[in-house]
Amino acid sequence: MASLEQVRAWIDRLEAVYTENKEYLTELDSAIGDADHGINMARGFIAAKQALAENPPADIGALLKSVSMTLIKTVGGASGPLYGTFFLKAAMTCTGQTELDAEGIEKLFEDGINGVKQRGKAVVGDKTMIDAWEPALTAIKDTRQNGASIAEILDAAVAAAEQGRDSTVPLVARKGRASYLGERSKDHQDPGATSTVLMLTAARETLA
Amino acid sequence: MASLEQVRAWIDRLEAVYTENKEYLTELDSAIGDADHGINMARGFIAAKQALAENPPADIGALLKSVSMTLIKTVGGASGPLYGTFFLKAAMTCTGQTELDAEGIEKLFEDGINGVKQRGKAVVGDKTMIDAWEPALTAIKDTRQNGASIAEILDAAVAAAEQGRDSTVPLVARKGRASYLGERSKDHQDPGATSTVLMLTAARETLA
Amino acid sequence: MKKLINQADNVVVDALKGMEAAHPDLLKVSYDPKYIVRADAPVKDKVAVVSGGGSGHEPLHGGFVGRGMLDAACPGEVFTSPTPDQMEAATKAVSGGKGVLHIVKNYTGDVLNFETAADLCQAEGIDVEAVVVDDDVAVKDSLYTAGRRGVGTTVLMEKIVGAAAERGKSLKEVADIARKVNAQGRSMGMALTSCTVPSAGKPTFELGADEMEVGIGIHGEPGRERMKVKTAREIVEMMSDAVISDLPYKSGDELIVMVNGMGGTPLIELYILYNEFAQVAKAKGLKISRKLVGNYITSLEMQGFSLTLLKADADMVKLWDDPVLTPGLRWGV
Amino acid sequence: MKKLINQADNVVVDALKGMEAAHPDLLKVSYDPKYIVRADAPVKDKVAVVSGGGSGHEPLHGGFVGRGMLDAACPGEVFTSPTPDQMEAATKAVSGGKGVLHIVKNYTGDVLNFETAADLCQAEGIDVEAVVVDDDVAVKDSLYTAGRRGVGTTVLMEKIVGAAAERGKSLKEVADIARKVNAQGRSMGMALTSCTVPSAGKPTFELGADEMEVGIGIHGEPGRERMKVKTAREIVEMMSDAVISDLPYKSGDELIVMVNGMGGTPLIELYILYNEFAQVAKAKGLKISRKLVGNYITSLEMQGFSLTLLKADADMVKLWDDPVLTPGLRWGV
Ligand SMILES: Nc1ncnc2c1ncn2[C@@H]1O[C@H](COP(=O)(O)OP(=O)(O)O)[C@@H](O)[C@H]1O
Ligand SMILES: Nc1ncnc2c1ncn2[C@@H]1O[C@H](COP(=O)(O)OP(=O)(O)O)[C@@H](O)[C@H]1O
Ligand SMILES: [Mg+2]
Ligand SMILES: [Mg+2]
Ligand SMILES: [Mg+2]
Ligand SMILES: [Mg+2]
Repeated sequence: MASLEQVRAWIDRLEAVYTENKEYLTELDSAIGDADHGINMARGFIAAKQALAENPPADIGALLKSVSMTLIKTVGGASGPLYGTFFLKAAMTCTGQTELDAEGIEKLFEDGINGVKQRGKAVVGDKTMIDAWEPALTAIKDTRQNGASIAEILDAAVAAAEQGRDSTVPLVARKGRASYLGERSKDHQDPGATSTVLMLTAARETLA
Repeated sequence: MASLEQVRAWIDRLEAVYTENKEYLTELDSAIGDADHGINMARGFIAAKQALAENPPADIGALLKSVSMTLIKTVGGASGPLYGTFFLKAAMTCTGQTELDAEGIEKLFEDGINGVKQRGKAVVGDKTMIDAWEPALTAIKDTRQNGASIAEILDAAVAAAEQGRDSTVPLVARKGRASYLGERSKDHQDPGATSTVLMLTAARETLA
Repeated sequence: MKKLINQADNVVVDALKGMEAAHPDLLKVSYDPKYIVRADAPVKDKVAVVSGGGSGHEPLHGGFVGRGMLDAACPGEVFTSPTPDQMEAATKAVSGGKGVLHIVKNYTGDVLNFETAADLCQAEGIDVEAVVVDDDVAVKDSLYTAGRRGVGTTVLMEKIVGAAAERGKSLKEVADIARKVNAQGRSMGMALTSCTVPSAGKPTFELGADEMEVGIGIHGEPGRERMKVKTAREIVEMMSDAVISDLPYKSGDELIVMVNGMGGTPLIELYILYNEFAQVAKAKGLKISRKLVGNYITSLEMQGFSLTLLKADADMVKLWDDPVLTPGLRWGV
Repeated sequence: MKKLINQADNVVVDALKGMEAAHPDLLKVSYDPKYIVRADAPVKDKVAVVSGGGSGHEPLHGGFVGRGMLDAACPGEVFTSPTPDQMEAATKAVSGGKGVLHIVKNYTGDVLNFETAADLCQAEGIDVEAVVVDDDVAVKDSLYTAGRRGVGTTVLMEKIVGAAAERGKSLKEVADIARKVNAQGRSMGMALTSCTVPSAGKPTFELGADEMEVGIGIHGEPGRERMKVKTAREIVEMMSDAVISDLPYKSGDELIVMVNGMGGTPLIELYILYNEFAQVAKAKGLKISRKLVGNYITSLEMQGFSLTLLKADADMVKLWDDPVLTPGLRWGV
């Protein structure tokens, strides 16, 4: 079971992870975007962590909702509404809950990821964070059906997302700012897919 | 005696000299001015030579007047009016003449140089072209009084001007653009004093 | 990185304070959330026009707030779309009861954030329409991608649409004019040097001492092609060809033209470029009715320029000539 | 050297052609000799105001030709004073029978060339008065040197004096106002980077990656001091101190203020700087009546800015507010 404290630890961990990877993600975004993805993510999760510290929510739904609202208000850019939607949809499946079992974890990611897909209208192969989210979702559902533990589920999600992230390198972008580059977007790793892997890795480290 | 043709050769020679020294003079002006002295002088004498070719004047006065007018119209900056005045005043002493003896040469430079002094109001030690002109004038008058030839007179003028030019190096500028630098104008050779030496050297090579 | 700033993370707020201090007669600034509204907002019974986007493009958008142009602008962080709470608050602050138009440059972030804001406003009973600007011919247009970027036409649209709103037109009419401006406007940009995002601390891209990037975006996004520097004439001819052939603009068309500096380009160069474009236009039979030559939609300190053409009928030119009173554009008052 | 030009030797002519093409309603251009006059010149029974100087400072001076400001401007080569034949021809072209005022920035070349031009004009019966601007506090003032450079106050003078002439004042009155503006105006500039004179092909000076030059001239002349880069706040405080203590400006004084970009400085930075100055002014009890924030007297693509203060009485402010219709400054029309 993942407790409210663990979910809170996930967000706190993300603040550290994105602060550490701020330059790296920005570097990736310089090549095919506008050099702000790391700055955006770090700003957003610093604020999200702080908001939780100031008003500690009593259940996981409220916590994820707080994260969502903070991200929407502070990140901006494309990633703000997309990650904001992830946490908003995830929050809605967890309303009132203080712990999540494997099924709860599955639902959280399923609704969150579907929210991102609907919001951004990207599909696998467009060279976006969806290239990491979609295989992660498949892995989560497959392992959960086979009765896996939260740790096993998230291990599988991270592995699948990493593959998906790596698969973005040779692609020509069709969504987001990198799509303006056409052929020149090839041979670069998508910053959003990279930040998604970091999000899942942190989940693995805190929720299981 | 210096003939009309020799005076014309002087101007033609100056066109070559300033074109050759365009970068050198501009370099000197970069250090304590605005990086245009060589460009200004070359532009002026290319135009002066061309004007003489298009309308060959019949006497030395007319020739020097043409040079003066062309310099005033094409050089700009501080050096345009100053060298323009030199040739204007020099022209007035040579009106209608087709050759100049030693006394004529003395008058040419005396009136020309006095014109520059009145126009620019600089004195020796201000770190300007006057630091070359003034000792040259003294040398011209001294040698002429002792009955020297044109060649001897101009040899003395060049030698005195060179000393004067070198004397500008340690000075703090008090006139012209270099004066804005105050103490920072020290340890640089004045571009205008340098172009004055070149003018006298060309005179020595053509008028004697 | 050398910049005339205090702290990289404070540039937007510090600049907003400067705008507030400099133009109290024209505009008011809110800091939490961040937005700028015209001094007399809300104007009753007038469609309000709101825009916004990342900072670093000044005078766009904040410099175009004022009578006859924008009612409000929402500044994001440098090169980062603003957030829905800013847009929602700005929309409410200027809503005069006749509806609000959102002018959105076509970047995924801007579009998504403005969408959320529109939803929030509509939920509170404010009639909001959004028009997306996508005029950059450097980017291939396609249904399967994010489409074209919104660049220079935004400036012309804000002026023309602001005038239409000032004349009392309805939200539908104002939005229709905006869509027409977008349909008839095309742009392309180029750069000699990169910009440096303050928080990133180093240039977004590197160009060789003899290279230029053609088709650059206003956020330093790479362009169509990197090539050796050419003369102003060659560059203008190349860029004019791309822009003119896209709509295409045809002999006899009347144009509003903008030769826009990217922030670090001296005005003497912009006039040299305008001269070259005027000659191209003449050769092609294009008539330049109105023009702007200067810095209007910039990319921090980038050296370079963009060319924007707008095919303008008599009505558009009339709206163009209407009075405007903003920090960045002013005439007729 | 990367520039958006055709040939280094043609930048002035090419830019003049661009101005002529862009502003046929406001001005006319002569190429031999080179000068720009307002479209309706000569204006009968009005004192004509003529200025000029090296090119590379755009919009100064050509961009300030038009109703309510300059009658004519004479552009020299880049950073090189124009020549007397230009000034003479321009003066004749705008002389409306009530005398002509020459506004001269205090550089030996400008002063000498304008002197010759004035002599030539006076010989032909045109009443000419010259006013020299020498407002740069970075340079020590002394009877024994060339004195102070003329910089930012020139812009404010051209506006105010142009309005006075437009109001029909006599040559003596107009010249007196010009001298008063000069007496009450002070400026200082700084640079983060050098400019590059097109014909020279390389930067006039080199600054380290963490250095700035304080007290820079508008031709890239070295300044008072080279030092490590500081924050906008520290720089503005340092420069304000130098400028304010010079006149000195005192608590209660009303000011017209210009925060001027050197050509390569983005507007977002100029607003950050203006914010800092507004705070300094408040602390010192100085009242800012009017202000300009933007690029008005530049130094090609140099990054940096200058600060100009003018102590302005009510009459000056009235002249400031009078209509002006030029490419570079426009209001009231
Ligand atoms: N339509 C979309 N759907 C999903 N992800 C997207 C979409 N558009 C962009 N992204 C993701 O957003 C990332 C960029 O985020 P960020 O740099 O923060 O925003 P911006 O592009 O506005 O500067 C991209 O790397 C990509 O993964
Ligand atoms: N008042 C003056 N009297 C004599 N010579 C002067 C005076 N002012 C400047 N000069 C000379 O002019 C030279 C600079 O000429 P130039 O660079 O062509 O003009 P500018 O300084 O206007 O750019 C200086 O090196 C100096 O010798
Ligand atoms: Mg980005
Ligand atoms: Mg010089
Ligand atoms: Mg961004
Ligand atoms: Mg000069």
